[in-house]
Amino acid sequence: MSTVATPRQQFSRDLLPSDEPLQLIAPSGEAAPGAHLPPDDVLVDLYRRMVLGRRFDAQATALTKQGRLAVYPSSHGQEACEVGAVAALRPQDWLFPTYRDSMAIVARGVDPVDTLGLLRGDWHLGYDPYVHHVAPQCTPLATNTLHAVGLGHAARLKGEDTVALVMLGDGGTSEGDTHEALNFAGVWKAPVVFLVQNNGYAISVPLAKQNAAPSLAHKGIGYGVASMLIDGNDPAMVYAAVQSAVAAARAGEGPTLIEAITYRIEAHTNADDASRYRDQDEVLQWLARDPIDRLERYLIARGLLDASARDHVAVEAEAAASSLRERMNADPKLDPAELFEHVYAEPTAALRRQAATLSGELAQ
Amino acid sequence: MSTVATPRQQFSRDLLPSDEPLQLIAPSGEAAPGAHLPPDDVLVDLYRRMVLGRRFDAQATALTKQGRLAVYPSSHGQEACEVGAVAALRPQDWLFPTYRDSMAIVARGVDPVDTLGLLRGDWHLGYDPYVHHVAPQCTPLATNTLHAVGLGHAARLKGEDTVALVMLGDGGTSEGDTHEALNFAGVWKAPVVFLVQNNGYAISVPLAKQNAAPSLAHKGIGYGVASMLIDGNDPAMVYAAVQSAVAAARAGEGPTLIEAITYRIEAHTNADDASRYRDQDEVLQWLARDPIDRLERYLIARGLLDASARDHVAVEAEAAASSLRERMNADPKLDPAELFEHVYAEPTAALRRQAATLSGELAQ
Amino acid sequence: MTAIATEPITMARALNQALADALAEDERVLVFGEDVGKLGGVFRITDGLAARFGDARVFDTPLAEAGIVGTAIGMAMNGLRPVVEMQFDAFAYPAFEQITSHLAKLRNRTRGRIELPVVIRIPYGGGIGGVEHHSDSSEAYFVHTAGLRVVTPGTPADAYDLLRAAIDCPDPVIFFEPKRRYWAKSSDPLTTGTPVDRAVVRRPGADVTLIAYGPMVATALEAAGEADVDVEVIDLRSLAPFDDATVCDSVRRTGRAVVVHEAPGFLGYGAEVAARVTEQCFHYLHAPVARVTGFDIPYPPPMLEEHHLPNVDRILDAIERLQWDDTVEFPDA
Amino acid sequence: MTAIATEPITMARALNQALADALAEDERVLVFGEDVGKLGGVFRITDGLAARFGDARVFDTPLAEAGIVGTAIGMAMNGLRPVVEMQFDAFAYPAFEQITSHLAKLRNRTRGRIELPVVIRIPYGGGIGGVEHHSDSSEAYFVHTAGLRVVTPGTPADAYDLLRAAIDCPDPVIFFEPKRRYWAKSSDPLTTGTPVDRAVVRRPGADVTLIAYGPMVATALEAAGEADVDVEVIDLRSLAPFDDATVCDSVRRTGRAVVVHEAPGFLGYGAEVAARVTEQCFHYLHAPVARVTGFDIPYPPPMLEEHHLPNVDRILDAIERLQWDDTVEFPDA
Ligand SMILES: Cc1ncc(C[n+]2csc(CCOP(=O)(O)OP(=O)(O)O)c2C)c(N)n1
Ligand SMILES: Cc1ncc(C[n+]2csc(CCOP(=O)(O)OP(=O)(O)O)c2C)c(N)n1
Ligand SMILES: [Mg+2]
Ligand SMILES: [Mg+2]
Repeated sequence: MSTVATPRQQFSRDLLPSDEPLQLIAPSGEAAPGAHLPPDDVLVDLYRRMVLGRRFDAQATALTKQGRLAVYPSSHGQEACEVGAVAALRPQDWLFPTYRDSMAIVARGVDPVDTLGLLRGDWHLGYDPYVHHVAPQCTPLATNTLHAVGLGHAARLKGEDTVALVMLGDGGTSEGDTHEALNFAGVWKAPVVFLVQNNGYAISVPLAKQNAAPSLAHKGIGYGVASMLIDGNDPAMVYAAVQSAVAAARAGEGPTLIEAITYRIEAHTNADDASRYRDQDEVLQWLARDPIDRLERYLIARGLLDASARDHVAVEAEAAASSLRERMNADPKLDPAELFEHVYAEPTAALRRQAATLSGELAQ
Repeated sequence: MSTVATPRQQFSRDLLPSDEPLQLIAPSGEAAPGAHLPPDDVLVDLYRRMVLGRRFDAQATALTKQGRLAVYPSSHGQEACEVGAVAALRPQDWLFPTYRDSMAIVARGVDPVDTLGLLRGDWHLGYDPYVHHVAPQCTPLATNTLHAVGLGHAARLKGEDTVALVMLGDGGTSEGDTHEALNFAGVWKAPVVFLVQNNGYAISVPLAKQNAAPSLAHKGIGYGVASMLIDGNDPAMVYAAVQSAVAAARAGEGPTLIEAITYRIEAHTNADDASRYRDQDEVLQWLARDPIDRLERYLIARGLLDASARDHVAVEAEAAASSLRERMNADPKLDPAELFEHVYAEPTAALRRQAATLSGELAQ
Repeated sequence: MTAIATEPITMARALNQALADALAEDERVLVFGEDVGKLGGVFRITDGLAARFGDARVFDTPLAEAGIVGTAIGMAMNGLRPVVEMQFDAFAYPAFEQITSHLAKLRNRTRGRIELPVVIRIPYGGGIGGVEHHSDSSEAYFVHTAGLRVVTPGTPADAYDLLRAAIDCPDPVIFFEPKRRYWAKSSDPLTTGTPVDRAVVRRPGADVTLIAYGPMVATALEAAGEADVDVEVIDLRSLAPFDDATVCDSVRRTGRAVVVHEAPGFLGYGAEVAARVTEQCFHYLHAPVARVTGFDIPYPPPMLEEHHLPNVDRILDAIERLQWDDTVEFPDA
Repeated sequence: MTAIATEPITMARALNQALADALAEDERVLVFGEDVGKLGGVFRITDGLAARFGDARVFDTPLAEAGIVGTAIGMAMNGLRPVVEMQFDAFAYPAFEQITSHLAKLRNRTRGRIELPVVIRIPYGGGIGGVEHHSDSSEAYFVHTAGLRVVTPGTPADAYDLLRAAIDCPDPVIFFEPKRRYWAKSSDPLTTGTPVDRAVVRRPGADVTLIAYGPMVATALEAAGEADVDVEVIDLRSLAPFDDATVCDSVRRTGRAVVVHEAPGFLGYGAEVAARVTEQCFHYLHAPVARVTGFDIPYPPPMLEEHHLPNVDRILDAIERLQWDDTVEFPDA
């Protein structure tokens, strides 16, 4: 179902992807002989951040049950993509995440509480995009692919060494904006990496009803965009693919489309009922291909991780989770007047009148 | 620059097109040995309709200079696509043309005067779409690709043997709707043929600024849509490609994307000044690859066309042109009241009041 | 055809019933969109329809709204009657060109030869704690476009009646569903027959005409109940066309009018209501038509939406400001 | 900076000058869209700019409007100031989602951290004998969206002033260009400095306030010249926000108002003008604010557009109907 990435494939700039998803570490935890793996310290770091990420995700789900979040789309099962991709970015690069990618935002270094601003609902966004170079989580599907292309192209015009990584889902590839973004990126040779997390579903709609292509990565050639099809549950492969795509973008070789095959373990969001459209067996099969277990097996076999190191990470994750829990249990302070402050650089006369009306009401 | 179509290529259902445009008759007029040409009578008929088409196009341009048309986008140079594609359709099939495809509409059998309704400007359309199964000429680029997919899919749901052929240009392929239409068609296996007339320009924008793919036909594989790249100045090849695509669609094999390489000899419209963005040399080179001359040489060499037959066609074309000229020189009768009649099945009360206001004004 | 509701049912259920009855009665009717098949839609409005009527008539599409509307147009050109769903208000925007340049205009373009009996269902409005893009009131974007009908029900029973009428209508209809009222219950029987373009007086009154639609109908009725003047409540149902007769008859009787909606006030639907009512009733009006609307801001985040949404108090304030003592006041614009 | 026009210049030339001066003064300014490079745009508004400023700053894009606006947003996020062209009014519709859900809302979404100084130029309106989709007046679709500024010039000199102001503005601006006036000439000097959100009295008058914008400013001035009452003509310039002070001061003086635009009347911009002027000037009005607009129909074909477009006669009729003798009349709604 997957094939070992030869060095040639791993660093491929071909317009057509491999027939099977590329892999560096098998689900068993064994690395393919001769595979070009990322350095050991990177792999250990990926493991740690995936564990932290999964714990964060579980905590966010719990907070939602407690009514602390308006909604939460879990990325449980997609840790290799969420963490592997972000780990391959440099500080000056930009991440364009979706509602699904809270874990990636945390992996990028944004405070978990700030990360959850949108889903908590005290404002539309809880962090400053310019601090960690993380665009707002995008809800209108695929629309941010164009923002990434524009930002990347602007960087080149300004002579800046910046690459934009935009995440989207299998369903998002059906939107016209995805096509326009790939086309603009191809024509402009923009420094952009498109990472499609193909998790099998768009809410309830399976890939077969979404697309009839051999793979989503096969779209790239229609735009002259280099494309790769990879195992999205292999953190080493995700890291390696994004890293080589970023390097190519920096070198002026243009954009790359990466399709990562993964799976959405939870329902679409806490509000969704996945039993209406998929069997639990399918979920169980994918649990057996868990990205964290895979890397853990590899690291242990290679003597890069032992019980105490593992416990140490687990403890760190618990600590982060309880800090998140505590801070999220404090009610955010709200200022209704802010509703009028950011619509324009300066509130218009009409907005000032409306703000006065509201504060008058609240004063009563 | 082009390669002879082997029978295998000519009837290919591959997702990837050939590297070079497929050809059955070379510009010299020679048919490739072993090429599967359409029957002689079809070729003779194609010749006749192309001559009629070109004369119609020249007349329309003349009428525009005389102020009889608001605007006219000429398809001079694209006769092989305009006529060859339509000739391969059956009565029950549908044609979805653009503003550029007046010649195709005439080839489909619509009265030339009715065909020019939109461009004359007495109404938005001069013919009944259901009589010849010709959709209105589409101006918002690529939007009609989705209509074609919907109409074709509906035919299948109703068990009707109908195929929809939609025409678009190289520029139109950049619009999101094109991508959504190819994707819906691929998933639904809709009986649709997408004919991209790549005439090198979108108004002033050359293909290189439009797309970075090896060819526009390479988009097909991203949707699981069979694709062909053909010489769009070879009427035999256009006819053969569309015919096999229609046959495949009827057989339930789904949609086909055909990119036909051709050239826009005139400016974008009479209002455009092509000297601002392209050299006349380029035009001259393409005039040397004229689709009518090509077929004429072939037919003469094969003894299928002689001087008298050629004159006969020329006379027929002249007659059609002068009839068109005469009928277009009569001012169309206009009824302003009609502005309110077709907005809804029944005019609303407000529209009836507005109609009364206008007729009151006109009565003064 | 008429179904009698034995027990109280929700608006969601009434809409589901309307779709089921339309599918059962007319084989040309199709239902498609994102997640409307097995899942039954994110609001379950299409629950059970795919199982009952099969994948050929009720199905999931690829994720592309222009694609959904564009293919619906093609299907209608070929004699079918598509009823498509846009998952949320803001997600209809990608289909804006198909709706504005084709769905609305193809009949006129073709002198009536191409008829497009397409219904686009759009769950709209706020009040459900949705994150950004899930609570827009987008009716104004469609109401201005000639060739479209725009309707929205205010009660469960009318949801059935109006959706049946929309599906039967030969013109394209944008059918706005007040998502915050999906779970509102009523035991009024489900009947058909009210014209698609007719407003209805939901509560007769003598002193002031309160004009509402969709999610605000219930709020308006509640306010009317609490007002110390006699309020007539009109449920517009049809935003385009506007039922001048029903509304202006009322305003000429009462001499005062308030229009309420969730959308921002600036060129919101209330602007047209205020303008045309004033044009037609100017000399009957004791005060300018008051508008009670959302603020001129992007829809707020969940925790702040309560401050944005028109409520009973704001409606009562507006009624009070209608110059009962004939002193001059200028409402905030 | 200020350029003095030595000889009469057209609005098209004034716009071209504004772009050239902005490009020359601020290297962050970019101009892109369909055919704006070598060709100089189908209306030649960008004529010569690519040659003068180079392909990196003035360039043709692939043919996709959502792509143009979406990438402009990304560029603005990265510190540039894109000025993009939509080739014709109806061809901005594919960009509707990018404009409505992102361009208008990103500042608010990010608490002001992301600023989008993007200008979208849209040639709009009719009167040039264009075939369908080339003559829409689409301002209402954008005016209702909080976060956008919508402006439109009525004179050549103001085209320069307003476009310079739009490019300097930190907020996204939809810049509507009255294409039928591209060739109108004036020798007024090209200056900057009028605030982007200010309406201007183009002709003072005592009896009635005639409110116009874009292509109708010239028509309004012509009508004012022929009227037998003293007409004050206001050129709105800024449609969003609306300059209440300038307009209401005038209406309180004159007691009568007419608003004119090409777009269909139903929830056209005139609805907001009539509604808010009435709200703020009710007791000064002798008659309801009259709307002179296009009919509620799709834009007509070239040979019939003259019947649709507001003209001097219709404006004069509307002025006459303003109940000078105080009998009741109901203008057609
Ligand atoms: C333009 C648009 N249409 C519809 C939606 C509603 N919606 C939210 S998520 C979703 C499914 C997305 O699936 P996919 O792209 O595969 O991403 P995933 O949720 O699987 O990560 C849909 C239809 C939306 N957010 N935006
Ligand atoms: C959505 C949309 N955007 C812009 C235009 C304006 N326009 C008309 S024709 C044209 C170029 C089209 O080029 P192409 O698709 O190659 O077709 P061709 O004219 O060469 O036949 C453009 C930009 C349009 N009609 N529709
Ligand atoms: Mg998915
Ligand atoms: Mg072309």
